[in-house]
Amino acid sequence: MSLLPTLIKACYFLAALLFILGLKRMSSPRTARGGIVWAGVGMLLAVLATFFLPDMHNRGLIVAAVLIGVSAAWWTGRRVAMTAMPQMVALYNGMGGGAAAAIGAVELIGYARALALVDTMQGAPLLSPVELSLGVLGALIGAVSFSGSLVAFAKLQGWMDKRFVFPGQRVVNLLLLAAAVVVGVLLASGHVSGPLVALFFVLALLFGLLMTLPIGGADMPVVISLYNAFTGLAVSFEGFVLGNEAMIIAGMVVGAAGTLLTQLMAKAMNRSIGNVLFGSFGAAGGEAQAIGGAQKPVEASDAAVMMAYAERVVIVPGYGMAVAQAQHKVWEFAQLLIKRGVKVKFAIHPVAGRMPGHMNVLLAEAGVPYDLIADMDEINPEFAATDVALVIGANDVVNPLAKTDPASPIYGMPILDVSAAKHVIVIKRGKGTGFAGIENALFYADNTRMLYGDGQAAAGQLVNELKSLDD
Amino acid sequence: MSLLPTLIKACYFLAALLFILGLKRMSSPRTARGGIVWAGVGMLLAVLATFFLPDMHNRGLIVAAVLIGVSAAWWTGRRVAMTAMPQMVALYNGMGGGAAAAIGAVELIGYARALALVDTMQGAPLLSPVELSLGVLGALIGAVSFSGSLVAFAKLQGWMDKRFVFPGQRVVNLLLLAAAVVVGVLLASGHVSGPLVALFFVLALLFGLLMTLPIGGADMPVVISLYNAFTGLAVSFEGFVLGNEAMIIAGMVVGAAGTLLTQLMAKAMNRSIGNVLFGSFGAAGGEAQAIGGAQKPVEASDAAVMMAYAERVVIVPGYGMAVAQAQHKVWEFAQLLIKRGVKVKFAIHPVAGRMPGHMNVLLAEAGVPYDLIADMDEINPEFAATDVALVIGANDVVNPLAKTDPASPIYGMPILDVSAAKHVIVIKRGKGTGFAGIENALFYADNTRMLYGDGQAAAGQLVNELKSLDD
Amino acid sequence: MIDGFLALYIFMLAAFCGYEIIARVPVILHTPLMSGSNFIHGIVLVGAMIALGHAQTPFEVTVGFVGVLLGAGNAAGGYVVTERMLEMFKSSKPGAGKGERG
Amino acid sequence: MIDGFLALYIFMLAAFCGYEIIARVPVILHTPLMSGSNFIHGIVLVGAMIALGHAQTPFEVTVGFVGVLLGAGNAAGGYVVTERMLEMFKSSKPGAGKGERG
Ligand SMILES: NC(=O)c1ccc[n+]([C@@H]2O[C@H](COP(=O)([O-])OP(=O)(O)OC[C@H]3O[C@@H](n4cnc5c(N)ncnc54)[C@H](OP(=O)(O)O)[C@@H]3O)[C@@H](O)[C@H]2O)c1
Ligand SMILES: NC(=O)c1ccc[n+]([C@@H]2O[C@H](COP(=O)([O-])OP(=O)(O)OC[C@H]3O[C@@H](n4cnc5c(N)ncnc54)[C@H](OP(=O)(O)O)[C@@H]3O)[C@@H](O)[C@H]2O)c1
Repeated sequence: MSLLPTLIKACYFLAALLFILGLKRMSSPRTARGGIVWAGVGMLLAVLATFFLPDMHNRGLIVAAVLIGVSAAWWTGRRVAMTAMPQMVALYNGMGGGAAAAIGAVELIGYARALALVDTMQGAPLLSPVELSLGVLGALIGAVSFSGSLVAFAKLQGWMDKRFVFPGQRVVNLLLLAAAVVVGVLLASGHVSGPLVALFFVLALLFGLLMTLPIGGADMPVVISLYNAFTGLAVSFEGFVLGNEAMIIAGMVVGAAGTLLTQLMAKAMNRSIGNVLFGSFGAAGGEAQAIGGAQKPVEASDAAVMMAYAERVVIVPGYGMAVAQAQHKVWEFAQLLIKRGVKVKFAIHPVAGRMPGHMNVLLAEAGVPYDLIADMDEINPEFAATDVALVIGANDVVNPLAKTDPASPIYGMPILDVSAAKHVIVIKRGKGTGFAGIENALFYADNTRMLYGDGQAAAGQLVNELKSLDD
Repeated sequence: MSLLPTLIKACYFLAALLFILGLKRMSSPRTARGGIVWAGVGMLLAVLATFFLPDMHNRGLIVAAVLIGVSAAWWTGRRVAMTAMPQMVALYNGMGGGAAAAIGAVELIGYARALALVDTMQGAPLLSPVELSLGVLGALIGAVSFSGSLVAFAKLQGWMDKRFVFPGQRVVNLLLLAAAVVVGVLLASGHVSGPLVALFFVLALLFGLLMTLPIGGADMPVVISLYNAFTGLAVSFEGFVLGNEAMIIAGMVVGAAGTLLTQLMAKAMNRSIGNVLFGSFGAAGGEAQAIGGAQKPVEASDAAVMMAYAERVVIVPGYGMAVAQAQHKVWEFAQLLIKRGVKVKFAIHPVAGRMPGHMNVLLAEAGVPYDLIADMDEINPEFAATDVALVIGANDVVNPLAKTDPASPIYGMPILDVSAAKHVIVIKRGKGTGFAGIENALFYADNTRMLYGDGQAAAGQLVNELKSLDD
Repeated sequence: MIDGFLALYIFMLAAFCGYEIIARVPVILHTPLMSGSNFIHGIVLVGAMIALGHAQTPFEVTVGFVGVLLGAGNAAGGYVVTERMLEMFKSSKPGAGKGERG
Repeated sequence: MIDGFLALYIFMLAAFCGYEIIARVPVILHTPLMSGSNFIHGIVLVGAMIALGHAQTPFEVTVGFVGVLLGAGNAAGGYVVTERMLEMFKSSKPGAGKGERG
């Protein structure tokens, strides 16, 4: 082996190593930042090495495309709001799937061209049967991930609000998939021609589109995570076709990681992945349990006093905090309490908000140190010793019906046990229901008081009341 | 690819997969038993497949050697006492290292023969430089693991009681290693000849021997775990030479796992691996802290009554329980207590006994269900609510000096907090010290009573006293 | 070209690595982790570069160009977004984690 | 023959797998785990069989024979001992773990 190819191979190896080490570091908040930097260095190495591969043409075009792609993504990525993260992830993921599909397309077109050339001449075709099959499979998965992710992006961005449903939809989708698979098998068995390749991609893209359209907007994070795993697999398979181990490994690692993440997410919502993809959530469900009593409102001033003189306060944020962008005000309020000697903790349910870890990212943005944040298993035993639980914009994740009402769509989902606290204060705008669209028995409990209002406004009132207490 | 080679390769792949899945299952007591069976199936597949490899000679000899080796090991493995497990592991591990070294030897001798044949003829030698180097490295590591493990076996078996020390030992060992490495580099650079190969193995074996001789018997588990990792690496490297992926993967997995286990063990003893290998434990150390007061003995009858009427009893076993083979009597006693309504738990320190998990294996042998067994982090906060802590044959792992006396050799080792219990009863034969050879302040504490006697005898007395209470 | 069985071994091992590593990540980091793993499959950029580098007809070049564009977007966007999120995670104990970071 | 870089990839991935899997094992299982991993490197038996199968001179055959003998001892002994130990671990809740075992 001469020097340059060895160096290039070493770069790829180092990249794969750095990816794995980086992912490992991402598993603790203390080392996570370093982890992404390590992985970034790996990516840089791999990309630089690729420029120096022998036999590369179109170098100018490559540089141009890289520069355009990187700067556009960098620019949007830097300025997008934290709340828009889910759709950005969907967008970038779709791009990755599209790139994998493009690689597959180039390989297939090249194969068709080579086939036409050799024609009657004997001689092995460019790709082995295994390579051809994996290439086709990767292209299929990549294309589905591409169009599916773009739909997810559009939905989360608010460009496509409604669920798109029509009778017989599932049958149509199934037929589309079957057609794509049949064409794929034809291609993989060596019958590669321009029109067939085109048909293949049209079918795959259409399937991704139609499969994602009927899924409700709030289920999108699960779907995005699934497509993330898809793209990983597609990249891995195309890496095999190109003989590039770094791609094989990185792609497969993401494929496995994404699959696991998707499962964890679905499990935390107490649903199956199949139910997310094909079920119509909340549409069915038996008679809801009737809830007696009335909601008891409270003034911001009284609520502030209750917490100012409490010993322990636990703050439970939910999707409403994200909508109201209230995290900064909430942290300001918490800091005032802490200054008064109150022990404050934040309690986060695994599926609070609209993507896993959603609340953690928002609180981190506001500057809440992560050691003040407790997860469900940690905090649930502590509610009994808590004076005030302040629920802000959360609903389903604190709904006791999940424990008591087998007919409810969230039955069986573990919840934050706020009702065990001495007092509960709930901030929300009115009598709106949460994601699952059901009533919440907590709001009618004896020890619960409702503080109606927009999350940010209410938190601001609490801050002001607390400040006036100090004057 | 024709059918047979593909089938053989598939068997190897399946074996590697089953090894990894098996190891994964071994990480929980509920699935562990299944895990070893899975790994066993993998091994069977791999061995059977190897018989059908093309170009294999000496098949009769192979079958004979396999049958002899398997039946001898099976026979000894089935009848050896549970207490002898550490040395058996050492023995089998040494055999693996020896086998890896033998593979290396055959390859090297074959290489020398081929070299003599080609001589002036050009033509590539049998092995590439990378293969040759890794083959030599594997042989070195394997040979060291072989002789080292045999010494460890002999020590634990009691055949070699004394530490073998002489002045300048470290220098001699270092010179031996250096010589082995130099010869190894010569071999790896292609200067392979019969005498040099012989010299290489003599040096390597001698180094393993001399390096292990000065290490104290009780440090052996750490050393065995280290040699276990060594053998894994040796197997992995020889697997590369033979082009066998199952060996590469299985060996490397064990290499990494063994390294981690060794570190965990050393950490639990609050020592470094270097200190275990080269330090003379307990030899140094400053002035020991003087302990005031006297040990207060107790009668078995009084001790039995105390525990019979207690609400919570925690039993802390140590090396003495293993020596006395008292686990059966102890469990009998615990069962009698449980029948009387006493809440009984067993508390296990990570390095109680002479190998990690030693006590767990013994208690499991006696039939103690693993959910009655708590580890250190779990049980330490509970001692304050414990009426009686019954220490049986443990010493260092309950020595409060580890917390208070910076001069003590075990300073900094986390301990079981038994002195927080209302009463402490300690069963031991007399005033003997533990592994670290130091006094124990616990035995002089106000709430401690000493029940002198052999562990098994004392536990038997307690059982009898308890039974007579019921009559 | 990589031998099929070798690829199978690499697939298997990589899948185990990914699974085991992610299985330990606390929920608090799931969002950045999703975008972090999203970044890592941005390595597809390398593949797209190779594809474009070997493209011959204008059509192949066009498809390859789009592939590189998309791949670059995946890699760069994934990185920026992940880094921005992780940057925000802080401990209240100043200096905590210095040891583990070293 | 396996290409050096491919081997490097497999070494690295296998090492990560081993490390990650073991990092989760509770102390209670450390002794059986030590002997279990001891069993797994018993795969050296396969290598010794190949070496003996290709040995040509009587000396090589002898060394190969010893290798197979030792390797077989490692594999069989490691298995028996580990299985005996693990067999003893029982829960007080009858039927516990049935689910996970299935
Ligand atoms: N995290 C994930 O990965 C994920 C993914 C998909 C789905 N989900 C689902 O999403 C749900 C999350 O539960 P959650 O408790 O966080 O949220 P939720 O159940 O959706 O409830 C949000 C609550 O916030 C209130 N709200 C809305 N805007 C507000 C504002 N501007 N100010 C104050 N309050 C406002 C709403 O009541 P008003 O209208 O009365 O104000 C609503 O009751 C779960 O059912 C989960 O399964 C989660
Ligand atoms: N677990 C591991 O992996 C490992 C490995 C290497 C070293 N070590 C070290 O080993 C030590 C383990 O601590 P440990 O508390 O379990 O044991 P220990 O400190 O070695 O103490 C054992 C005690 O048992 C008593 N004893 C001996 N034979 C007895 C018998 N037949 N009946 C009743 N008592 C008997 C002895 O006192 P009498 O003579 O008065 O009876 C002695 O005090 C630690 O220092 C640890 O670092 C552990």
